[in-house]
Amino acid sequence: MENFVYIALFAPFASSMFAALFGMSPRQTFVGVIASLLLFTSFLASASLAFYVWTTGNIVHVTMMDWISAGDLSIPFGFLVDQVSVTMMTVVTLVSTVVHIYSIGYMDHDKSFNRFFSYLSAFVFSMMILVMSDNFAGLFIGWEGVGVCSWLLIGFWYHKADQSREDNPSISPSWAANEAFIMNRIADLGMLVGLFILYWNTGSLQYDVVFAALPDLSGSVLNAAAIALFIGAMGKSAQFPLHTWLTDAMEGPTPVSALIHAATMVTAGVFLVIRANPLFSVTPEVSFFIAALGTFVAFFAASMALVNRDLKRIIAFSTLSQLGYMFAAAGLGAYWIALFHLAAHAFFKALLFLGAGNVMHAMHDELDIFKMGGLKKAMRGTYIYMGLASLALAGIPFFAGFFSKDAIIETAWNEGTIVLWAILVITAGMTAFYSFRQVFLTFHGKARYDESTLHPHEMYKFVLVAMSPLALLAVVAGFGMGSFEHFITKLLPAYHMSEHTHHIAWLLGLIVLVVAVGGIVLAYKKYGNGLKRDEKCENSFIYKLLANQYYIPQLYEEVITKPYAMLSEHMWKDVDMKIVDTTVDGIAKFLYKSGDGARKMQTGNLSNYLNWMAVGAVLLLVVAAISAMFV
Amino acid sequence: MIGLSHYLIVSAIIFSIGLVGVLRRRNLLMLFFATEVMLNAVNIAFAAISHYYNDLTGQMFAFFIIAIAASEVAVGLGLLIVLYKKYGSLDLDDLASMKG
Amino acid sequence: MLQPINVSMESLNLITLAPMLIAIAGGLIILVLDLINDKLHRSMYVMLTLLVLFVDFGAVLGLNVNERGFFDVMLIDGISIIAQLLIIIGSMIFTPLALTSKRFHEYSYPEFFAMFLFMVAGFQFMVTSDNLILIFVGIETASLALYTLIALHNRSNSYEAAVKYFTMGALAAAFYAMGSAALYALTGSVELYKIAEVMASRLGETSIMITIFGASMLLLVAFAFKLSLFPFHTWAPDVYEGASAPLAGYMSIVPKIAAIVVTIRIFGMYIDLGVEWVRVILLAVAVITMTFANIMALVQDDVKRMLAYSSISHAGFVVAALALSTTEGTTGIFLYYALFMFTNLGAFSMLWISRHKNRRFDKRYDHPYEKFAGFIKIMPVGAVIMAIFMLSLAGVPPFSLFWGKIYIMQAAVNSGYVWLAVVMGLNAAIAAYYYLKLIVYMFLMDPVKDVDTVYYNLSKPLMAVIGMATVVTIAAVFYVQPLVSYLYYMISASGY
Amino acid sequence: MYEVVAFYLFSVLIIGLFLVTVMSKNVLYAMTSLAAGMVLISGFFFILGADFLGVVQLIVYVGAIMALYSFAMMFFDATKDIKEKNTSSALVFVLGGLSALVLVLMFAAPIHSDAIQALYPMHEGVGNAQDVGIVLFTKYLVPFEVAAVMLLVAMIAGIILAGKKMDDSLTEDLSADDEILVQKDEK
Amino acid sequence: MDNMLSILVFFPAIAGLLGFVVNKESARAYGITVAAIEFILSIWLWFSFDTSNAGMQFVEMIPLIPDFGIGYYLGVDGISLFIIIMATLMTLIGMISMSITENIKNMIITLLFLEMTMVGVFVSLDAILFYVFWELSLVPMLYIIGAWGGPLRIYASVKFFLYTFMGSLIMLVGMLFVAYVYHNLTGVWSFAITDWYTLVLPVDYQLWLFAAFFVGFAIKVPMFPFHTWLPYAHGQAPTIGSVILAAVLLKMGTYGFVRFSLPMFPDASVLAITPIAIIAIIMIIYTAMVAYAQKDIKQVIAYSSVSHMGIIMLGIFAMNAEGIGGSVFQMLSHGIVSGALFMLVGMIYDRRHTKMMDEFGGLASVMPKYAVIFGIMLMASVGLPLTIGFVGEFLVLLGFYEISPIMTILAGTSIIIGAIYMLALYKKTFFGPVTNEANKVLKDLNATETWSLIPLVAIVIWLGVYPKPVLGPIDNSVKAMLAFMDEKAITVEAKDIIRTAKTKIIIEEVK
Repeated sequence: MENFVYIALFAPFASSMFAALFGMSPRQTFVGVIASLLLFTSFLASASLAFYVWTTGNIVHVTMMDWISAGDLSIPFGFLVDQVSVTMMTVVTLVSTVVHIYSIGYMDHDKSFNRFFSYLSAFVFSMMILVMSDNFAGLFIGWEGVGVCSWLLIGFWYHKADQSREDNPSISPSWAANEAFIMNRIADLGMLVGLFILYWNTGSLQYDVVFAALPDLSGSVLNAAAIALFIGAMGKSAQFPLHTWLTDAMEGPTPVSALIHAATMVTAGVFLVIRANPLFSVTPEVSFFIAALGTFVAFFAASMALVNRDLKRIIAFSTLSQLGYMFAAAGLGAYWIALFHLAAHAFFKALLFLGAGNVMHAMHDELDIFKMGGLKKAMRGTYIYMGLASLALAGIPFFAGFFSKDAIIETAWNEGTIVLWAILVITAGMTAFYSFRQVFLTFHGKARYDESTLHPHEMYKFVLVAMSPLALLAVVAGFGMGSFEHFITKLLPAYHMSEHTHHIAWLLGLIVLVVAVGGIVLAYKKYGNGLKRDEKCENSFIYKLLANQYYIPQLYEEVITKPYAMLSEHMWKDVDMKIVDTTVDGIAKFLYKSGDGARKMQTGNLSNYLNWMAVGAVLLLVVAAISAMFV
Repeated sequence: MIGLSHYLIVSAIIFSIGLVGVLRRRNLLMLFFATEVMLNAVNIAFAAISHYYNDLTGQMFAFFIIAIAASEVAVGLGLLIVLYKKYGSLDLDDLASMKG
Repeated sequence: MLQPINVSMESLNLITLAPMLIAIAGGLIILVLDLINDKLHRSMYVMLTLLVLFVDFGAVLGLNVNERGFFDVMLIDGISIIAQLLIIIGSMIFTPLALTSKRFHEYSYPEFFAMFLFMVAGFQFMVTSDNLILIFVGIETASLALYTLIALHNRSNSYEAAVKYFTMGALAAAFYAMGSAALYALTGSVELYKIAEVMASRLGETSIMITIFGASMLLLVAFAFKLSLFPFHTWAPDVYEGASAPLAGYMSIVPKIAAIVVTIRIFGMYIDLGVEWVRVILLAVAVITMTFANIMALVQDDVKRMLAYSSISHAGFVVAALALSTTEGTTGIFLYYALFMFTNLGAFSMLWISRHKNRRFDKRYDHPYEKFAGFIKIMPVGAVIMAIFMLSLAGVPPFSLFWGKIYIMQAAVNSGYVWLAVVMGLNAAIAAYYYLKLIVYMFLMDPVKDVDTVYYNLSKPLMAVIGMATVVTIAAVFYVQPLVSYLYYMISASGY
Repeated sequence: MYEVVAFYLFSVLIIGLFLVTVMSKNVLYAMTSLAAGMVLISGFFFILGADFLGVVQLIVYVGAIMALYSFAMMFFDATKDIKEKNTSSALVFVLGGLSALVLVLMFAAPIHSDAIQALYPMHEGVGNAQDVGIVLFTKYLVPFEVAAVMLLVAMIAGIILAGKKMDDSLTEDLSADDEILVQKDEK
Repeated sequence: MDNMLSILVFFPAIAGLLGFVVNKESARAYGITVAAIEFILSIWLWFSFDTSNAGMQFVEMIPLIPDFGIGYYLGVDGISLFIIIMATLMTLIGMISMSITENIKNMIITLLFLEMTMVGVFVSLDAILFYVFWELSLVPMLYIIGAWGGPLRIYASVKFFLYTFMGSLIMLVGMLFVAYVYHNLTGVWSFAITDWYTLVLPVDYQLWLFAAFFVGFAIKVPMFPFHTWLPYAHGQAPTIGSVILAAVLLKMGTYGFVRFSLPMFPDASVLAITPIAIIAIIMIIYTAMVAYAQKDIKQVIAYSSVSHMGIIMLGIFAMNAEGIGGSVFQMLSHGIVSGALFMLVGMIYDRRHTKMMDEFGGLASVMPKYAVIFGIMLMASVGLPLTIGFVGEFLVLLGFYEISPIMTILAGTSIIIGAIYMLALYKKTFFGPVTNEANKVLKDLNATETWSLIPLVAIVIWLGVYPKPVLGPIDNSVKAMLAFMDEKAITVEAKDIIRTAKTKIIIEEVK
């Protein structure tokens, strides 16, 4: 099985390197094909590992080599394939394979086609390290690796110029890339601190050693570690207040959004919480905070999605919102449910994004859903895919999202956190509304674009075919919930609804369903037949607030970015140049000036010299006389 | 009675007079006079000490001081002459081409 | 009635006089030769002088340590031998510098070389006696000759320099005489060993403290003048500027070695007697001197004047070592001068080879910094050598002066004067600026004009002298050990 | 008693004469008073029993040195009043006063000690010149000879410096090379 | 070969002397060959090095001034070994990539002498010898900056020289005092560092001496507020000067702390942890912010150097093997990375004769290879895992966390603000449309440039992925040093804070 581990891990790496070889040459289709094949290989290896773990219940643990060893610290490159990681591996490789194939079509006309595959595969490699590592440091490699790859991919179209925030809320791909990287880095610091706490208290960064040592640690240490790690998770998973980068990241090519900003990278935070569940389960306060923050973000993001006009941003906000759900579940202790929702969400969200990519492709990169409409006819396949994905997202029964989301909401009830439950329910309604608002505005009604110049057409066939596994999974994944629970709870703590909740589960489900369907109906009423703009509503404060993302990006710019730049400028010009350097030069100048002053003593006039001599002599004599009196 | 201190004090006063001369004279020749005054002051001291200690060393010293004074005058006058040829003046204030 | 005096030749120990007699005889021979034939070329006189000095050197080497001679007037102790050797070596380096490719006024006089030898004899007398009279006569012999040598360069600056030096020297002589009178009054003797004895018994008399202190200060004025300590240094820059470059270099070393020996004898005695106050004054003067001279050197526009101020600063450095009054400190002084001699004379020789008869680069100065701009492009080897001298002066290891510096600093640390070592260090850092300034001009700037005329005065003998100085400067690390042990042995043998 | 009178008389006279030397504007007055002061100093020497020294003082100072100065004075044509911008500032007198004060303090201290034994005592009944001669030609023979060399140096120095050869300077004389260079500059 | 180190030190110097004879046109080839041989020698040194032995190896000892205890005493251990290799490597690569044509012969000779001093500093085990090389290294650098630098070159070079010179003189006094104390206690003069190690000094002595050494080292590092010479030096220096300055010369300061301050003054070092950590944090944050405000690419990297040196300083005072080992590793990493970055800036400067960011933009489109290598170095500079930059930074922060979590968090902000200025630089220079006409015709890296950078890229990744061959020996020696410090410390606090590793270390007798 070890070989499969390495194949799963290094096939994407090989793919990346292979594509990189052609990174500077013009588009070569075979690069994409080979990359996709290698990814598929990785998927196959992951799947067989999954099968192996599933059937035998054994876990595979390999150590490749030492990485860092200094002092008592020893970090190997070790890889662990257990129930959790194998789930992630399978999901990641599956979605990425689809995205790779999709990209062959989508990036067809891009001159940096080869480079794109190199980045994309590198990303998958990082993600695989992240999920497979058997220690926190290895996780951190992947953690940073995905950060860099996302930087590369968001900034893929680096040559675009900066725009003002009014014209483009994300300013430019390169700006968005930097924002993403830096936001992530802020969180990474927290993560690092978490690592340090764990190391100095347990003497290792290996999961098994760390977790085994947890019971001996004091509450404050555990809390500190949990908080620090969660800060790390907040960055990757774009939790409030580090969320702004995720929507700006939509500047990247759409396959990137599908892969990174929906299915994989952003779930890393959730993965971390799940992975470190032994830690989080002994820190109930932190866990509750996670749940509360998750719930808040779920609602918060959904609210912004309600009014957004940008196709990709709506989906990004929904991602954010769903990540909130996952954190809510994980925070409430239902780790396996969180993981299940993570997997299910990966499928339908990737599908949604890829569908959005098709739309963009057809609309020549137009993203404003107010300028779309009526695409149903031209793009039937995409319409079906996106409809299915939206249904799954909205949590309509028997689609994947229904099972997982319902379970989360049920958990919230079960834990007695009624407020969280209520918010999650309302959010479910909002989710349904904005998903279908977007579907209706895009596909239904009349065309709002200039039909004389734009002739929307469907994506390549092979792309649609490639998307089909995702569509299939978006529909059926939910049915695997039971067996998944059985499989995963060998590792993760099982979570059982209490007797009481169990009794009213159908009622809870019904409430959610009603709210969700209500959302869809509302969306249909409003947008089913095309766009009806409501000036009054659009001018209302709430609408503007939501449309401007609660003015948070502006706030960050005003409170952090600009003052930082200003402070830096002052530090340089006023402190460094005017104080520090001037002091140094001042000392030199002082010496030089005193030399100039002293020079006046040397008048060249002998008489003065004689005076000096006499002064010196008399002074010495006087000093002698005075000191003689004190002897 | 006149003691050693009396002579020494006279010597000190004359020495100081010489010093004042050195300080205030701007004419080189006059300045040399002042240095002679100082050396003579020292001679008085030596002779007096020699007398009161009944020791000849002081007289020796005074004797050599006279010799030194004579040599200095020779060299000094030689210098004065070349200087005067060059500058046409013995004023110290004219003698300040090097400074700083 | 007086008894007839019987003096045995052995007790006179005439050998102690031999070195000076050789020098004086050499001077007389030159005078006689000039009388016989006045067409002889200066090169002959130069070589003759060298030979005399060589014999002189041999005579000094042959002396035994700690001997007295000639009614105890002569004193051959360790520092006297070392100082004589250094004086002779310094003179030997100086002499061939007369063999320039251009003719200069002073070398047209055979008397120049005679006077030079008399001067060397004067310095030798200064260091080989502890009798204040002989010291005085030695000082004056040497000084009067030196004034003349300066003036013989024969241009208005040299007269001015000579007159300034002479006048201030006369004043200093008066102070010396007065100081001696005071000591004589205190002890009834003018011989230092005797003075020390009597003084030790009189130190308890608090009422005469003022005289004891005052006497030391009067003498300090005289030697501070010779050593160019603040505020008695004012002559130094002008005299160095007015004198020819080799003589200026010579003046920064040999007279100072002679003066420092006497200073060690007098003030070392004071400090050893426990007059701590004198040490404090010496330290204060030394510190002020090195700092003050350094900051003045910073602003100089002329390399020679800069070197003059730097020499003053180095003198301060050395006097600080003197004030320690330990064997190591004293060893440090001589080690320092031994190393400083080659480097500094080398540096002045470099100025000498670049000396023009007219002031081509500046109206006022012979050696403005601009003259050396881009020297590396004109004369790479010369520039490198000059840079090595500068770095050595700045105390950059491994060049010679660094070893002298750390030896003295170590001596300061060993005597508990860590602050002094720090002050020395900081001063070295300030000093680095002006040495560096020349390096900057030579290496980092472009030549101003007439690139081919900088090394105007170069000749083979000068090249030999400079080459030797360079080698000695660079290879210091290899001979410091034997040098230090020799010096240390000689100095500790004579009880300093 | 006469010693006291002589001492005070000489002291006052010498101080007065030297003050004239130092303060007078006229070279002639200055020189004359200097010479007179020196003569009086030799008087001190005679009082103090240093007869030989007194004679030497008269011969060397008054005879030789003053004569030299007179010649020099004639050379410089300095009989007329010299215009000096004398710095008769307070500084000079403060310094002079202070030095006088301190020196007087120094010498007014009870320096004289009977414990001090003369190393070269004067002998009773022997003339001062004889005494001096013996010490000078035994103990101080070396300084004496060195003083001879010093006088030789001074003589040579005086001759060379005042000599004609100094009128033209080889140092400042532009040799042929220099002239070529000057021409090159002008181009 | 017992005299391996002497050969290593003096080979370049002798080659430099012989270089005077070499023809101008061939000087460059000569220089590269010599540097390559020197590099191979240093690699050979590594292979002959016994990695399991934590003590000094290849020891040579010839008394120079025995009366004074000054000797020619060389040796190398895990801490210095790799810095030497880095020095030879950077000299070689710097020479290969050098674009200077004016006075090339002088440059080559100067570089060879500089190489001697650099190697000399790191192999000296005698304090005076160390000092000799330390001071001597200033001279060639002065010439390099002053002769081939920018418009303010003279000011910059003189400032560099005087500043460091002043500091080191204070250090010299410290050295002399140690020797004095050693003499007092043992009756023997010695400047051998290994002898000094055995001195157990009272705490107040330690503090004073620590301060004296601190001045010398801190200016060289350079630590805030003694850092202002650095931006000038870098800003004005030619590329090769910046490369060597950043890669090697700055390391002399931090190396000094490891070689002298820690083992000689363990108690004072422990007492100094807080002040030094505060200064280090100021360096890290403050200079990173200043770097962000820069308009000149080279200045950004210059200030970033200061920031990174802050990390190194912090690690040295972590007093545990993780931190110190990490610091030493970070020295290498910073050497390679900043060296490469300076080379990269130099390459663009050669093309456009400007280093201002405003002049650029969109270079990634015009010069993709350049952009890729710059990007890799950038990522290494911000400490991305699997690049060389991460290992050191991670270990330093990890190590210092044991001393003070709060300070570690503050210092850890370097990973954020480091990213801020570096990414801002990258964005302004490489991203966006190509607006400036002059940039549209820029040529991408040529073969020489590429091949001089490739080895660095390879090292960046190799040591990022597999640092063990380097980190192992470093770790060994650091552990030995810590064990020794712990044994030597006299105060209880120091013994508490100095954390010895649990693993056993082997120290063979020094010959």
